[in-house]
Amino acid sequence: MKGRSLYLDGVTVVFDGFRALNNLSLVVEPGELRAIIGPNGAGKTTMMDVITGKTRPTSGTVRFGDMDLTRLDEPTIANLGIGRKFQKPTVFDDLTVFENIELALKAPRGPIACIKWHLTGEAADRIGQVMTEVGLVERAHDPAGILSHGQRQWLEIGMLLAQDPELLLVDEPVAGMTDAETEHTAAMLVGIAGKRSVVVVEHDLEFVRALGRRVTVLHEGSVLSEGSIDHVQNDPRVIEVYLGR
Amino acid sequence: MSIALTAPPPSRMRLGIRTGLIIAVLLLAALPILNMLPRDSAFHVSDFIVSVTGKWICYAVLALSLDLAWGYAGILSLGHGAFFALGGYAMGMHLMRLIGPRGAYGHPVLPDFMVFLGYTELPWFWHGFQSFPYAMLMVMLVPGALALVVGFLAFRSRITGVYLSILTQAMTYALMLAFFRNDMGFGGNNGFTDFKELLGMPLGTPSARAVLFYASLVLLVGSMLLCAALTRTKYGRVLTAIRDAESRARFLGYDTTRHKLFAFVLSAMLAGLAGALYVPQVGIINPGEFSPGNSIEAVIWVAVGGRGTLVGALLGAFSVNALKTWLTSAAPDLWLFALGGLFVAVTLFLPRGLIGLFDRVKKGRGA
Amino acid sequence: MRFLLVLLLLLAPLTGRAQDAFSDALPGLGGGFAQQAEATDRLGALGDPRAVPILRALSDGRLLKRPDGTLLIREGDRVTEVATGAAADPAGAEPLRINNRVRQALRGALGRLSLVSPDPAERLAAAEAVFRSRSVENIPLLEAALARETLSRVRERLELALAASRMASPDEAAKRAGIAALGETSSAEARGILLEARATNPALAGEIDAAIASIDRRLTIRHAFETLFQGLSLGSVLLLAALGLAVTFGVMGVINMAHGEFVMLGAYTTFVMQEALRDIPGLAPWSLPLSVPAAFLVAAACGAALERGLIRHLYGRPLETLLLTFGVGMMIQQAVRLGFGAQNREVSSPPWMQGTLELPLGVMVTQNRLWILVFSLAVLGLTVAAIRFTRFGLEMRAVTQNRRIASAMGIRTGRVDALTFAFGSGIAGIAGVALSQIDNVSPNLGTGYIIDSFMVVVFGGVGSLAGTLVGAMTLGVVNKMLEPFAGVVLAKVFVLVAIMFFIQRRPRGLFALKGRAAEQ
Amino acid sequence: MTRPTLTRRAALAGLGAALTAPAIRPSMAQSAPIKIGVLHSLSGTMAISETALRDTVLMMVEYQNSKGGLLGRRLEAVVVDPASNWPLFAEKARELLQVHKVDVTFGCWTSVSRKSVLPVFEELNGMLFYPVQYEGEEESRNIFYTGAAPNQQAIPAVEYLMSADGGGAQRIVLLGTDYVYPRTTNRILRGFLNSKGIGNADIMEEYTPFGHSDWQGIVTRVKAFANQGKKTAIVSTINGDANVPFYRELGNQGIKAEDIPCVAFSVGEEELAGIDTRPLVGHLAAWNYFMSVQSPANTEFKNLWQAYIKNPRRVTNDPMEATYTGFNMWAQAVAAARTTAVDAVRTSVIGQEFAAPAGYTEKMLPNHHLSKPVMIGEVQADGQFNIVWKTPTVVPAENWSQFIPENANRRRG
Repeated sequence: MKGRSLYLDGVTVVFDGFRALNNLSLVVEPGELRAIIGPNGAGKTTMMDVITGKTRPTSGTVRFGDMDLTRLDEPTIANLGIGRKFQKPTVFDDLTVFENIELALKAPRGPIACIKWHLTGEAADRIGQVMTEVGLVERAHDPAGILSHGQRQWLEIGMLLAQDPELLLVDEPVAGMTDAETEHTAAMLVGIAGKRSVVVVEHDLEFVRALGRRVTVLHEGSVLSEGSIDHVQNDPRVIEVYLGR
Repeated sequence: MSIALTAPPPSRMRLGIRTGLIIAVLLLAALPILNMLPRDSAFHVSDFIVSVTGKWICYAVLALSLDLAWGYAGILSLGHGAFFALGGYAMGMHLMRLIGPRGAYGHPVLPDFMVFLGYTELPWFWHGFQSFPYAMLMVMLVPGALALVVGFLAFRSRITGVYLSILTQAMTYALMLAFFRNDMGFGGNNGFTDFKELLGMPLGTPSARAVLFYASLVLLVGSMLLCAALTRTKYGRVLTAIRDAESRARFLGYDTTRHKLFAFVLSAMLAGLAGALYVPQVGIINPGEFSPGNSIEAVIWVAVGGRGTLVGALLGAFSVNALKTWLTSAAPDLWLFALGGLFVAVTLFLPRGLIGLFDRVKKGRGA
Repeated sequence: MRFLLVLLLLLAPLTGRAQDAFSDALPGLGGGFAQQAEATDRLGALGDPRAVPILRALSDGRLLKRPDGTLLIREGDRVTEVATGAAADPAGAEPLRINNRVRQALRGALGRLSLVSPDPAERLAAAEAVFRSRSVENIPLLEAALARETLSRVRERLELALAASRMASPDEAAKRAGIAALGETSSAEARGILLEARATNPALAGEIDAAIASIDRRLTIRHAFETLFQGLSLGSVLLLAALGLAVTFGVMGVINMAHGEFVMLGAYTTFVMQEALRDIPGLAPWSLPLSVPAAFLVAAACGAALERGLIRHLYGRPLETLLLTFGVGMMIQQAVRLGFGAQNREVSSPPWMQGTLELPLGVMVTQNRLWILVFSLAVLGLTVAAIRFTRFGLEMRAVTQNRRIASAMGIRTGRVDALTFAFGSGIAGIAGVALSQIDNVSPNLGTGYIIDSFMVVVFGGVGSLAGTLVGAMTLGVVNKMLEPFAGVVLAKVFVLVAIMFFIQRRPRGLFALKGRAAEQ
Repeated sequence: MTRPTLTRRAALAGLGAALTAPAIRPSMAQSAPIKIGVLHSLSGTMAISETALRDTVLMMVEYQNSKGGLLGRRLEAVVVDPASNWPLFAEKARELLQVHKVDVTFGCWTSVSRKSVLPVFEELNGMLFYPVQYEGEEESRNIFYTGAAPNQQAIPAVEYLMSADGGGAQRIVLLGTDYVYPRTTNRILRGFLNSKGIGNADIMEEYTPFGHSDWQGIVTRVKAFANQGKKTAIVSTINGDANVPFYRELGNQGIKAEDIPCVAFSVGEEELAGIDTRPLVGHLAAWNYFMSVQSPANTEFKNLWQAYIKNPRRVTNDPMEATYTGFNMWAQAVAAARTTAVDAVRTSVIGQEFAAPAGYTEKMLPNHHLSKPVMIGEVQADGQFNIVWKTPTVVPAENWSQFIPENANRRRG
């Protein structure tokens, strides 16, 4: 797979005079797994919104390969191969687990295509594979609305996998998970990286440490520090931001 | 793995509904035949019942179309009556052109209202309506085009929920005001009446009533099958997904504007067809059909029946209208209390409508 | 008729020669419409002040005629004979009826006769009446009146009346003076007089045209201001109707389709107050102001009942609330129809809300509209104050912004919800008091305002009272500006379509809350 | 027994309601009552006008029964509510005729409601008495029109305005609600005015929607139009609810009847009951009946009404009188025909004469319209009308106006 890199340069987002992102620059190479940490209000979610087209930057460039993401809307960006998992798991409650993954499965997305679409054996296999991967085979025909919190997180990750994206944006994937689940998730994300680029936003430093990759610290909308987990943990500015108040 | 490969088995509930529907359709289909029986027969059904049921069938199609937009795609249109009325007007224009020189003033081309309002020639948009295929095309195209424009602008700007409802309400209100103007060339407040024939068949005869009744029934069954088939495809699931979490669907790569637009336009066309069959049966179309209250009532039929189920829309349209027909005669001063009370009770106690009630009772029994 | 003649003959020796003409004219008042008009003209020309009470009585329907033709005059409970002044028995006497022709004559005659009245208000009215009746004979009267008159506003009117009367004079110079004086005004009536004169005086056409052009310049400005006022007035009605909705919908997110019915209840409260206070002398004139708190309370109580009884079960489901309140609206409307009847109810306007007020530049504004404009701004001010500066307002804002935290801080959110909804409904009730002054008090009153109200709130920006104000006023003014060109209906349709397009551009309205908070 | 599932029953529920309805069909006993259909809106926008007509019919039914009914049979009213909804009018008309099998129907107010039920009455050969003044241009063998045709209201009123007594108007403002009655009436009036030498430059015509409430702009424009040096008058065909705000604006902008008289064709005692009439004294209305008419028949009518309604504030008006007259003519025709059968009564109604409360003997003409007197009344401070002019004799109705040129080549029969 010929990978594309994600490239943010000088991105600024202003809401009503408040600078949610301030001249943020960041590069994620193909196949890289990048963790992003930062205190509340550091601009992590806004950064994801900008990449996925939900929010238009006030100024700056956002590119994926040679595509200018600031001109595209969410579905187009998603179809370019950028998948996103939300902080609060959002799945389609009225649909079953199977159907949720079916919708995420890479396929033509237009209305007519959806009407004509029928479940091929290949597609069913792929859905089964994803459900196995996230451990939800048993619940295939249960509506997603009745799943537990952890299962919903898994389902959403499964949907992300079914989308077969080139770049995954994962927002706090282990919030509310048990330790075992957290470990499993970390392992899985590491496994995914390499084939695809992954950006993980997380509070949980232990989890970030478990990932063991390059870390970016955001603060007040711009990059405060970048490097290995040990490097950033010893960075006085980071200590100041995390502990100083 | 096999469990994942198969689609879920149809529930007993669904089968029950299907049988019920088939019986209901057969019973409906029998009405015009029973109407032909001698008057003193115990099974004789009066013209009134046939004509009023024909009207309800058209309402049921309107409810169905609304359920597709609201129950599945989450577009609560408070202006669906406008599509219904536009379809009706297109059909009305055809019927007016068919009157020809049989009008009171004997003008070969102009309808009566144009003659006494002093028109000297037919306005341009009236041309072509003498042809039945053209009129039928317009019955679907005009509501469809309006839905396309309004829907495109609204969905593109991410106008959803309450805002969309108010917007569509304003749409039908503006149309009502516009159609009330006599200068528009649509007969103003009086609209169109005094139709003579359709497809060479004189209106107001039992056979014409039966033909229109069956045409409506065919439309109803056809729309039901279409909607049911559509909602069972992946497209139906995409609509449900959009309804429940639109932004999630967008991040999955679904261009929700296009999907909603498709459903909305289709729904508007169905409503237009319903309106087109409604007009020759009630014998009048006028701007009152655009009144916002009518559209809200249609939403209430769906809510009473149970939204997002298709069958609920039919159930609601038939039961509320039957109740209204009965009460406006049985309790002319009090029927608004009964109907208003029903709406309140259903929203409070039956959030899933009558269908939900049956469901609950059934579950209660099974347990 | 013969009897009358005999009566006149009997009376004649008792009165002098000047009084002969007076007494001769009197019986004509009891004749047919044409005779009445003629007799009135004669009495006016005589200039005898004794005619004033008689003509007033005829104008007010207090002049009675016995079957034998005797004219009687009623003053309160006292009935006297016109000719003798002796007390008389009104039994069998019928009040004399008049028509517009007689009314016109009466106005001219009374005007002429009261030019010398000691009451300045009467003189002003007289000048106005003479201006309208304009005849050559008035010229000397007006000149005499002007010589005595000291009050400038009465002088102004008298001069105008003089100018108008001069137009009827055969004297060229007098006409020229008249044209010049009329040309100085910004009065549409003066323009009418000039136009009329133009047809009969081709020699003066040039001067008349110049005078008309000069009036037209001022009239254009005046009309611009009047259109602006009318737009603001329409805006104030929209504002009143929408303000309650801006609270219940804008702040609480509840779609209340019964909002219009609360407005209607407010109007009916005004009616009930008027009837209840009708026979209480001290309070009767105050029934309208007193209706404001009463309507607020009635509508607020209904609102609170609706919220506590029904709506609170549906929070977070705005669309269901919409359907529920639609049903409630149907029931309220029918209940009022059964209780009060389907017919319109009469709510009369107090004197200070009737008539027209003349502002500088000759701009005419109707008093009731002006009051409603002022009233709507006052209600807006109070609403803003209640939300900004009271404890209740603080709690309301807290609950709106974060229900859970507000609750954790000890705010009883249920009570705040009920109060907020009652508050919004109460404002709707107040709107009903104002609408009772310009619209029908009927069960359908509210239906006509509900959609406009929603449009105002959405256009202005949900949750922003400033937006509601600007939205309402903009819609009002734009509507009135379009009206002369497009007609009433199309103007409204254009405005609706424009709003629909505007909402596409700015889904959150004029005064949108921006940023993250607004995204939810 | 196989138990049907509940869902199946659910699907049948709507249908069930439809099927049980025929069971209501009455069994014809020997002295079955004569059924009188009452088809007036009791809710919605038209309830404001139509409820009084419902009451009038009910009053007449009660009164007729107190006199021993008709043909020895009792009268029974069947009241339905078509709710100001025009298709519902057609449905209810069919229900009255087919389900309740009424012998005669009194109903409708607006033209559109009449147009909506007309095909039903023709198809099922029913009989409808329509009591409201209307635009004419219609004729149906199943409808009897007891209100005025345009020549019995509009044209005499305008003639009056142009006369010396009426003020000698030379410029006319035609204000109306935008629907067929004002449009047609104004077209007829324009033809009439042109024939009297008033050109189109001296005619202003403007239409407003139903329930229009903001009259500021229009009244201002009327004032401007009136100040062009010619005596101006307003002819109002404004309907229903819109009148109250219109007259309020007229009063507040100081338009006095002496300067610009306004004659209305749709404003009667009932409408004035909702307005403070003191500023409006002298404005006019043209009708065929006023409550203030002095005649023994009117005294009887008003007494009957008060005895029935028991509310001194409730007034009588022209459409009520037309309902009353129509009912009496129908009753006379039934008595004469000795049956309620529609065809027999139809022939027997024509030529019936009745001493109407208007103070004249009115007659049902072969064109199904009445000959009626025309009266012009001035508004008084007490909300009543002072009759300032009336025709010396009754005027026969011309439902096809001579001022509409197309009527020349109208198909007859």
